Amino acid sequence: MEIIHSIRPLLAILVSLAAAILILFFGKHRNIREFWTLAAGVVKFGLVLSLLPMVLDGKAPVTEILTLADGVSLKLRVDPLGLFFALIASSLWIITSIYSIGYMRGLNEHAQTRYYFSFALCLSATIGVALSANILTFFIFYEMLTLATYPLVIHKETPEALRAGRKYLAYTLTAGVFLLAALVATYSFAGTLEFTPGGILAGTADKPTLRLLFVVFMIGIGVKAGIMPLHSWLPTAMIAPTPVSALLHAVAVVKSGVFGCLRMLWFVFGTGLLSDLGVWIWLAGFAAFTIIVGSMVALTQDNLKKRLAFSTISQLSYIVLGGALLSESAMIGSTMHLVNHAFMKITLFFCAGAIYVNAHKTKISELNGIGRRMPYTMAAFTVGAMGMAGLPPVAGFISKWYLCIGALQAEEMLFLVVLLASSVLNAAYFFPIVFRAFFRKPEPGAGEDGLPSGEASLFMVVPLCISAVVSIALFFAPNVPLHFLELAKTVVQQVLQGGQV
Amino acid sequence: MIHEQESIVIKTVARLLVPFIQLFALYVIMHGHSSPGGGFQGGVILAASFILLSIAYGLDEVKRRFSIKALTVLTSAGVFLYAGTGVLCLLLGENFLDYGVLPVVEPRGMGMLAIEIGVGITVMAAMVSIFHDLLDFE
Amino acid sequence: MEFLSGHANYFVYIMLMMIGLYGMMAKKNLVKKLVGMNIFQWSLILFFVSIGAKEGGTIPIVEGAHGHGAEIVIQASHYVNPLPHVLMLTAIVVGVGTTGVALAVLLNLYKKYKTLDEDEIIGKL
Amino acid sequence: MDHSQLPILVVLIPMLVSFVIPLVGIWNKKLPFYMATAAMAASLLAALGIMNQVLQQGPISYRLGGWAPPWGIEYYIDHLNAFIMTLVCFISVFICIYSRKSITQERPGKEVHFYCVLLLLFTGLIGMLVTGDMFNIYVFLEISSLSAYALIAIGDEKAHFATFKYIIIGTIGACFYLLGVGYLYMATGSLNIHDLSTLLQPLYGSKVIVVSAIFFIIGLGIKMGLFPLHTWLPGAYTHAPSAVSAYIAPLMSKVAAYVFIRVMFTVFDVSFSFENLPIMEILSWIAAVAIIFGSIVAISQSDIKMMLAYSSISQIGYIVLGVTMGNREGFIGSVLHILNHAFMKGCLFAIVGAIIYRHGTRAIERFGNLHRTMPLTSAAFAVAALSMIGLPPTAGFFSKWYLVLGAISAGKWVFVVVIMISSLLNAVYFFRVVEHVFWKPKSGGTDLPIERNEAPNSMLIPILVLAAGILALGFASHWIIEMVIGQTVPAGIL
Repeated sequence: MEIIHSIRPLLAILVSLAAAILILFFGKHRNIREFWTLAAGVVKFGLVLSLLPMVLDGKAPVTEILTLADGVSLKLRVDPLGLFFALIASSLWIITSIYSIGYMRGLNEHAQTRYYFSFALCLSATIGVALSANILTFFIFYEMLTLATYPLVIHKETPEALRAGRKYLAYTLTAGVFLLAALVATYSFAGTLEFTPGGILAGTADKPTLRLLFVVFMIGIGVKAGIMPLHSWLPTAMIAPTPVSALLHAVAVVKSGVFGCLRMLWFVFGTGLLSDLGVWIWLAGFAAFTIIVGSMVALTQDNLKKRLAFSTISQLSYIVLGGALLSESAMIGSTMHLVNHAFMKITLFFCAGAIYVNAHKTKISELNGIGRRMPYTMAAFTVGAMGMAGLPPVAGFISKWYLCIGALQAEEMLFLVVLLASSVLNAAYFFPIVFRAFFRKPEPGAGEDGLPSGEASLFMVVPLCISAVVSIALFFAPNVPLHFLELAKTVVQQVLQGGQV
Repeated sequence: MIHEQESIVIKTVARLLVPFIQLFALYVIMHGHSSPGGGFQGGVILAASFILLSIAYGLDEVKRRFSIKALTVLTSAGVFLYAGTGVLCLLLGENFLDYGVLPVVEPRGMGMLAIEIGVGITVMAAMVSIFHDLLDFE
Repeated sequence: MEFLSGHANYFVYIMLMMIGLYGMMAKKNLVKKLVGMNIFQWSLILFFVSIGAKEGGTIPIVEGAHGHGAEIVIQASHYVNPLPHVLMLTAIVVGVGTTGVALAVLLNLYKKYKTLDEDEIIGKL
Repeated sequence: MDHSQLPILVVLIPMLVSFVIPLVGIWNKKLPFYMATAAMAASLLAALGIMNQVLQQGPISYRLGGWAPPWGIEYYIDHLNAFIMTLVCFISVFICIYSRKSITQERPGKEVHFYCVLLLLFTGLIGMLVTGDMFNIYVFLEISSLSAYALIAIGDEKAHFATFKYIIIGTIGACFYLLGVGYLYMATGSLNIHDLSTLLQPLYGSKVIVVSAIFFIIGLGIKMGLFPLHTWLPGAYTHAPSAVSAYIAPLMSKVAAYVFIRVMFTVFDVSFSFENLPIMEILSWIAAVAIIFGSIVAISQSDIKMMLAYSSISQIGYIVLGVTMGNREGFIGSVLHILNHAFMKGCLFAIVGAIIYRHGTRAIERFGNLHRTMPLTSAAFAVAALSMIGLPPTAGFFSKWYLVLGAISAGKWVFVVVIMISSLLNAVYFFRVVEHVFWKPKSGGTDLPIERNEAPNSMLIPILVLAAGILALGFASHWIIEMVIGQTVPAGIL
């Protein structure tokens, strides 16, 4: 890979930091404040997009900011996997911003300035996570993300929200400490922290130590990725406003977790070392367990957002599973699922938020007949649900297809069964909602007043329709316009080549 | 706490002793640079004479003649005499307290003497004011 | 026995030190604690002075050396080592200062609580 | 004036000014503050000059009175003490500016004496840093301690008792130090640090040396508040006036830690400290216990000053742990932590002082709505708290990074775990405060008034400077290590 020095990766991070300050500054004027949010979103997306041609050419834009320790600097590097994630995050931020405006105004929420401020910080951190060139930089942005998300989680400031916030912090900070220990150990073993396709740890310590290190890494990263049994902060954090949940679950936090997981698996340990150590099977086992159990718990939830949360937990483990299976197709599927799941899940959350703003319903059992009043919203929800279940013509099918092929390639039939079973479970917990919404009459007792007279505001409906359409578009043309599939394939090639060396 | 006492014996003995004590104190201070003794010991002896006075004649009497303000000034002045000598050496281009450069006869001895006097004054004033403060407490 | 007499200064200073320590730890009256602290300090001073002492030694000043040692002071081995003594002068000053501050604090404590008993003061805190 | 006199000036200026202050104070009560600040600023300039000289030419030796060591007192300044001296001067200047309003409000009428004694304390600290003579260190140690006793005694209603406790325990500490000096003197006949380090080489087998090392450790352990000798520390930090806490907490224990490093690594050499004695091993376990103990006790406090005081105990543990690890990374971590912790604790105690100044409370429960009335102070608190927890990119993270690295290089995984647990415990008690400051749900009338009531500028600016320093030090840490701290690592530590 040819390295070129460019300041654009840094700019992409600074844009939303600058926006955060401007937002704080214009806190009293909501139109200006929200203008900055949107403007920063667009500029950031533009910047990330401008990196795409370089990466497709096989170049790697690098920004080295300053040295943090011997041989480790605060360094950004755009490689295909990082760009892949950055594209997802920055594109979804625009949509989420528009949606947030509708949601926050619709509910007349308090402390909106703090909300937009933290939101912008969050996105800076996410892009930082995506573009970091070494584990220390990654860790810095990762912790920044934790902190920036905390005000969002406790936005309501009720005792319950504070409790959720405390739980969130307890989990993520503990994980952070594990990650720190792991990364210091990596540094002292390998002498470098650079993400390298194929890993840096091979041959630096004896096998038991490396296995231990792997466990510590996975505990550190697994909390944000929601791998069971480290997931329990995630449903609790559902107390946050819906756009936050959408962001948390579809884009920033948990995706950073799984993204980090892939980074550690492929760029720190490397495929060769993983199969050498035999630890991949442990991770795959945990992931498979999470997929099944997460889906089953989702079945029992009546709160719509909680159900979505457990669905997230189970879907994220697809990505982890794909990452751990170490076969080419599984890895492609896993990478693709990053983007597919992001768009599908954000659609679902947007729908849940729209229903909440418009009808003040949070329970699934209250949704009878709502599809007749909010047809676009529920149509989008249906698209998302189909995607989750892996049905064509929604993007979820593609990633699941690759994952299944990958499981076959790896000759692990058990995981194939898990994937298929999970699809069935997904269908089982999503389709009843769709069915209720469209085919059941509203409860007679609730009266006609219980349901809204029409759709939520355009600020909300347009974003959710866009994300639903994108979810479908990603099925038909996964390469247009952002070259997601091509990027994913490049990533996997890199990693596998690196692993052989 | 301590007020004028009736005891004529104490008063007379104190009156007789104090000058001798003070003279001895001055001797100890002045000889500090060439024999055992020095500013600190001399200062303490000097202070003892004033303390004896306040025990015999009462604190108020001593305070009238030797006010707190004067003690404060003396405490600082002693230090300045000390540090001033040192700084003078600095200004004359040598290290701090390097008396060799002082423009007097037998500079080492004289420099040391200046310092001993400074120390003596400070110690005396500080001891007396500690004693005053402790006794002044109501 | 020779060991005992040869190291008498050590035993004295350690005993004093222990007495001081005992005073500081066991006494309930704060002034007694302070006295204990002083004994502790003085024991150290004694120790220092004793390590500089020399039987039959004289002061290390050439001109006008007093008394019996005047004719032999040129030889360094006849001096008492003056340095520990000089150091202790400073240590004594420090000790006086500490005692002064401590007494001032005690006066204030007494003014506030009308007692100097540790337990009573803790009870009133 | 040429630069060769800087080592004496850095001590002399504050000392002289501190004696002028009572004189000036007789006719003007306002001037002492400006004089004290000016004196500290002058010392800061001198310290920077020294630093510059040391960086360019290596260690400086200054002979007081022109007597050559080992007879005369020598001021010896190498990278380590130049660095810590600059730090002490820097923090002092800002805390001194900060103290004006605070002390006028808390102890009206005492300003003159306050600044006199504060400068003496400063003189003591700087003196300990510049001097290269063991006994001189003792003298300055006692100067600083005596001034600290006096300053703490003017605190709140419980301050006198806390001060008395501190006097007793502090004096024992100083005596033990002196005893250590005495034994070294007995064995070698020298008091000069560098002279000692050569004279001691053939004597390491002797029991006298071992005993003196133990005395040093006990004495300095008391002075820096190392568990289990810390009992004076919480009361002293808590009940002192807020300006005094903000001055003493970041600096005094750090300078004592410096003396500890000096004694263990310059006077004694590394091979003695680590091989002849099992002491370093024991000390590192003690430090580990201190870290955990301080954090756990801090969690249970409802008084924020008490909480910060216990957190100091655990942070001292970090410093000792790093030093006793016996490798380069750990040592760098310790020295870096001296720097970082001085900034963090100074900032935190200053913030608490500002809160007391405005709202008269230091109970954590009463901090609700603080972010509305004092937004900038709250933000500074958040930064300092994050740094205490050790989250990047604040300064605290980097010292932790080196400490963990040191523990791993030394192969002591237990200490890695200890540092990890401790940073979680830190998170527990700091986020409790942060929660109260920023998000406490309204509950009855105990919250602070909502209207904006920020600390006065003379207090706010030092707080913000220290908070900005915490962030800046984080980014500059590698640079600082390369420039200075890397040079301080004693020979023999790999």
